[in-house]
Amino acid sequence: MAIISFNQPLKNDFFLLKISGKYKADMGQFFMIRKDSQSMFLNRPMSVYDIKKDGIIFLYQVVGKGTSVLASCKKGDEISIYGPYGHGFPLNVKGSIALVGGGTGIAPLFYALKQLRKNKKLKFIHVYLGLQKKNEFESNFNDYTDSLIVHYGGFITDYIQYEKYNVIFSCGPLKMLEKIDRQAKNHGIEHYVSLEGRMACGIGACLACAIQTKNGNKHICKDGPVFKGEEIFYYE
Amino acid sequence: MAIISFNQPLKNDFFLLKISGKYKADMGQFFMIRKDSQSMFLNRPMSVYDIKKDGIIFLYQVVGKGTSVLASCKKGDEISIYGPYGHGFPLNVKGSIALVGGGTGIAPLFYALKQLRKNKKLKFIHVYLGLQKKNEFESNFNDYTDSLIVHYGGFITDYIQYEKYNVIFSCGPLKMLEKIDRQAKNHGIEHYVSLEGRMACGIGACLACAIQTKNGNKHICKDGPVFKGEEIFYYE
Amino acid sequence: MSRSLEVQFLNMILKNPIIMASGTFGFGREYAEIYDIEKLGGLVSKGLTMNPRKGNPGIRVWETASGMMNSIGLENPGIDAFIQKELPFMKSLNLKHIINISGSSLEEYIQACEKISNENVDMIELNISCPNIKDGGIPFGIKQSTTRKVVKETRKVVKVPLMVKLSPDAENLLKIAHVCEEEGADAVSLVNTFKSFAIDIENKVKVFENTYAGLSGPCIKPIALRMVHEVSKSIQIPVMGIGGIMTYQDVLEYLMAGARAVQIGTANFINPKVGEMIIHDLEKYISNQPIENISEIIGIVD
Amino acid sequence: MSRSLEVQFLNMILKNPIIMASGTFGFGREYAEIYDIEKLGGLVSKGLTMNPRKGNPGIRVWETASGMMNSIGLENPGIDAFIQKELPFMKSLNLKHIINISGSSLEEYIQACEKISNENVDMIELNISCPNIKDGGIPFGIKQSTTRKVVKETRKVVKVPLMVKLSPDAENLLKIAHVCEEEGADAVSLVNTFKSFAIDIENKVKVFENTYAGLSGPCIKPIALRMVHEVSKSIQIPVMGIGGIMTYQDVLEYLMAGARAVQIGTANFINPKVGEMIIHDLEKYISNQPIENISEIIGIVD
Ligand SMILES: Cc1cc2nc3c(=O)[nH]c(=O)nc-3n(C[C@H](O)[C@H](O)[C@H](O)COP(=O)(O)OP(=O)(O)OC[C@H]3O[C@@H](n4cnc5c(N)ncnc54)[C@H](O)[C@@H]3O)c2cc1C
Ligand SMILES: Cc1cc2nc3c(=O)[nH]c(=O)nc-3n(C[C@H](O)[C@H](O)[C@H](O)COP(=O)(O)OP(=O)(O)OC[C@H]3O[C@@H](n4cnc5c(N)ncnc54)[C@H](O)[C@@H]3O)c2cc1C
Ligand SMILES: Cc1cc2nc3c(=O)[nH]c(=O)nc-3n(C[C@H](O)[C@H](O)[C@H](O)COP(=O)(O)O)c2cc1C
Ligand SMILES: Cc1cc2nc3c(=O)[nH]c(=O)nc-3n(C[C@H](O)[C@H](O)[C@H](O)COP(=O)(O)O)c2cc1C
Ligand code: FES
Ligand code: FES
Repeated sequence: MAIISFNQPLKNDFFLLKISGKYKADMGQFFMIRKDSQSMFLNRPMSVYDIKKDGIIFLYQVVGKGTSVLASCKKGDEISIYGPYGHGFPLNVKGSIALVGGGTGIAPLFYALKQLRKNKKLKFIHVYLGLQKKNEFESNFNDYTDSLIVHYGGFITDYIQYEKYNVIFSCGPLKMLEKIDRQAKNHGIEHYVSLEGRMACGIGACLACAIQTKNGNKHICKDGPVFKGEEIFYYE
Repeated sequence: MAIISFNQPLKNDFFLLKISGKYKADMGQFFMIRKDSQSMFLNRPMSVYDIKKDGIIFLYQVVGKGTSVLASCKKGDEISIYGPYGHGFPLNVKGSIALVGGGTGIAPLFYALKQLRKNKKLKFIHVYLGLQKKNEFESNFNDYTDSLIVHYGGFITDYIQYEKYNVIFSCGPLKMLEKIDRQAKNHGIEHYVSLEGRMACGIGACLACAIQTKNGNKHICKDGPVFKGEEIFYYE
Repeated sequence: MSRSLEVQFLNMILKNPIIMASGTFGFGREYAEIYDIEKLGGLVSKGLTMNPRKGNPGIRVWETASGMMNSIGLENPGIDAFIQKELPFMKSLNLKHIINISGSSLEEYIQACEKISNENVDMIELNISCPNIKDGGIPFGIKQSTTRKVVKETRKVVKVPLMVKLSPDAENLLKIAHVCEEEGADAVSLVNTFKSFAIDIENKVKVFENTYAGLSGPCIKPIALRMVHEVSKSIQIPVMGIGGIMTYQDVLEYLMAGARAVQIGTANFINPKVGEMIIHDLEKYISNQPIENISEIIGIVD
Repeated sequence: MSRSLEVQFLNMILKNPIIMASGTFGFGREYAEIYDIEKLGGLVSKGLTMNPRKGNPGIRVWETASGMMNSIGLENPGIDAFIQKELPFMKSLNLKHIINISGSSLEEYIQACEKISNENVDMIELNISCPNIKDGGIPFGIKQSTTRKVVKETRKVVKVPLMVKLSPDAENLLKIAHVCEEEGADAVSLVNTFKSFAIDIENKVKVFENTYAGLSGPCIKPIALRMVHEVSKSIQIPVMGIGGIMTYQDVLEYLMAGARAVQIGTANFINPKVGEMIIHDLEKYISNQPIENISEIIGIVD
């Protein structure tokens, strides 16, 4: 059990949730969290948005029962948290990179951005965010990126200047990831995607989160959530 | 849904829980309360300990799962509360009266004491409390009673000066109530007992809290929780 | 607006598909003091037997994870006292009243049904989960043979619509439902409580004097919903869905699974105004849907 | 101290009665990274079939009130790959390993059992909840006839202890348990998941492509405990209790009801260290009890 330091409502049903304690995680990894409630039995997977000395921060949006329960949390409430789980984005990338996030898929990119800043081999890092509406957290990215493009409504994928990048990290709706992957292939870009899926255990034991890949059944929680784009989007 | 103003731990697993809002109740009535938690499905009956302008106060002891959940409540938490339910102690009593409480049975007596103070026909009100160990709430009774006798361990029933009273209100373990009732009968005292019982609905619909009385099956939540002693303790 | 929640169940027009389940709503009096129960589609009386019953001794309810067990033991005033003291109140309400009948022998069922049928009630719900004392205490509704007997014989004396309430402990629920249909039941309702067990580990004894008790509440919903889905796909007579309904979403699941109306039990204990809340939420739901009447979603999921 | 939790189950001495259930603990590798799983009494492998299986498409898990539904569809690497890649790890652990076997035809069961029995595993758990494709997809464990066939035939080829895992959906659970005993099963474990249903009301479609799915978790405990109590009072062979165990108190209920050991499933998903926690709590419990060994409470409640 850990204690919530804040659970700040943002626009459009987004929240920033901070849980106090010492945490370590690779970028793109996730934690399983749960608040005691009749309406929430299973833990919910949440990507690391940021890690501070005294706590970990998640960015989430209310989409159903479980996230509604999270939204009702207050400073001082107890919360269960397990992790970090999964395999995140590769640290050791080279050249220029774009991070592309859509909706709640934006969450892991902030922590990724901050981690990538430590990678001196990178020429520049651009961030593309697609959202339904303007929100408060976007500006946080400004402090760490060389260029921030935010688009509201429509498709963020239409704005990516693929020719500029050697590597793309993306996270968001499957449709978005697929679009990017097609372009990435055309441009010879190394593409890593972070996937979502319904989970129960979060560690590879229950096989709830199976996905068919080029290399057979994989489990998002254990083999991912980050995969090479080509492993997920392929033609049989 | 109501909001908790405080949930103050006292000694020996007792708590004082205040829920904000406007409440009205007769002495001896109870409310059904529940905190959202995987470990608490049914509401729990709790007698009114006190009512203030801005909220209602309960005195409870942790004895199991449900009361443990209550113990974890904090100021600002949401809680469900339904009531007031049941039939309480009679207001229109005369002469001298003793209130006898054992353990958590003490809870309804504080509110009863304060209500009885408005009854100008009463000569005096004595309070007897039986507890395992010393606690903080006992002294609250001093402000309203003509005499307060508190006994730790053993049987509070051994200390009651029956000859002094026309009426007794008692609440606590059944054994205690029965002992008092026997003496009350001997001394021609009008005896009212407040009973406890496992409940589900709290209003007389589920028939969970049935008790056999001289007048047939009764339901503690609806016909009680306060009964005439002679209705409960009788010889068939 | 509320008109769009109207459903037809046999010959009855219900204001909405929300009916309060037997044993959880008394005869309506207690809840009538808490809210306007005439908003409801209907209510089922607590289980009645020919003769008055005191119910079971000992602990009668026990909390479980998202549910509760009960062993009330059919405490009730008996048919005669009911007809005299409670039925007039139920009939005076502007909602459909269903009378739940139990018995521990075939004869008792027949007698009780005959008597109550003569009172021209809106519907009888036959609770076949009661143990048949002649049959070693096995509930009538477990086996096809005893089910057939009790439905056939009561049908002969019941002149009002007859709905049989199925036990989820039945050996073969689909066959039992078919038997009810064959023997002339007008409808079935399901499910009753699940046979279950609890131990008081402190004292190392069983909790209930009767050993086993009935489980209800949201914990059973996924199983009950499966049963309602299976049964309503395999018989022609209408089905009333019961089990663990707490919210309007639960109601929608039952309707989409094939129930023409639902009953709400345990939820009344958790929130005494749950009926009012659910009807309000259903009204809101339907006003945002591209349908005119809630009936349009009944059985929509194969 | 931990010695006092030792229980004997058939010929096996378990450090404690806590065993991790099939399909919820993989082959132990994942949890071994989280805590010292050799503290456990044992573990059951995920369900294995003769040939590798990809499992079911679509949504595989769904949350319910105090429980979950799953439709994993027996995704597994097949017996051969298991023997090569996973069994050595399981055998290397200082705890009892039980291999869970499934099949969609009698032949598949026999083949898989024979193969795995030759590996001299500690025990085989026969999962008879799998649909028998030759029998219209009705699970083997629903009817006595198919149960008898699969137990009889696998018994012939299994040289290690054979435990049959019963389905709570069985038509007559006590008779099924008797059949297992008669046909030479060394033990039974119960229960597997309950057949259940869920609807995605937003899209007005069933949640699971396979229509029905299996319910597990604390919601089922009262029913599962009743079944364990009934079965263990009516057969001579030992019973392993399964269903909704989350705490040491739940374990005590199962033991008092007659189970000689228990399996923990869904709880592992809620708290990955639940096994360690429960064993710790049991140690504390027994050190405060006037008994020397936990076995003394087994079946203590009539
Ligand atoms: C590895 C991983 C990391 C994630 N990180 C974040 C994050 O940082 N911020 C964030 O807001 N969300 C994140 N998600 C998604 C988040 O877990 C789901 O939104 C949440 O579980 C929904 O729970 P619910 O009960 O509110 O929704 P439900 O009522 O269960 O469902 C509402 C909607 O959410 C979808 N959904 C439900 N569960 C999942 C799931 N596990 N994955 C994807 N979609 C789901 C449903 O299909 C439905 O459309 C992540 C998911 C994964 C797998
Ligand atoms: C009308 C009424 C008024 C009450 N007022 C108060 C009060 O003001 N303060 C207070 O501390 N307690 C009061 N109680 C008792 C309180 O409701 C129980 O202690 C509580 O429900 C126990 O819940 P639990 O889950 O913690 O205990 P459980 O885990 O359910 O049980 C623990 C112990 O409490 C006993 N118990 C459980 N439920 C009840 C119950 N409904 N009534 C009596 N004993 C029970 C059990 O037999 C067991 O010994 C009152 C009870 C009634 C019926
Ligand atoms: C306390 C209690 C008493 C009940 N009494 C009866 C009864 O007398 N007759 C009957 O047919 N069903 C009875 N039931 C079963 C309910 O009507 C209903 O079928 C069951 O509780 C499942 O619905 P639920 O999960 O909404 O409670 C009773 C249930 C409870 C909880
Ligand atoms: C995700 C999941 C997968 C399961 N897979 C199997 C399996 O392969 N074989 C089997 O016999 N039981 C399987 N089960 C059933 C469990 O072993 C157990 O019997 C059931 O979940 C009840 O226990 P619980 O309530 O503690 O989870 C599975 C259960 C779950 C939740
Ligand atoms: S969530 Fe259990 S295997 Fe991925
Ligand atoms: S608690 Fe339901 S009748 Fe008393």
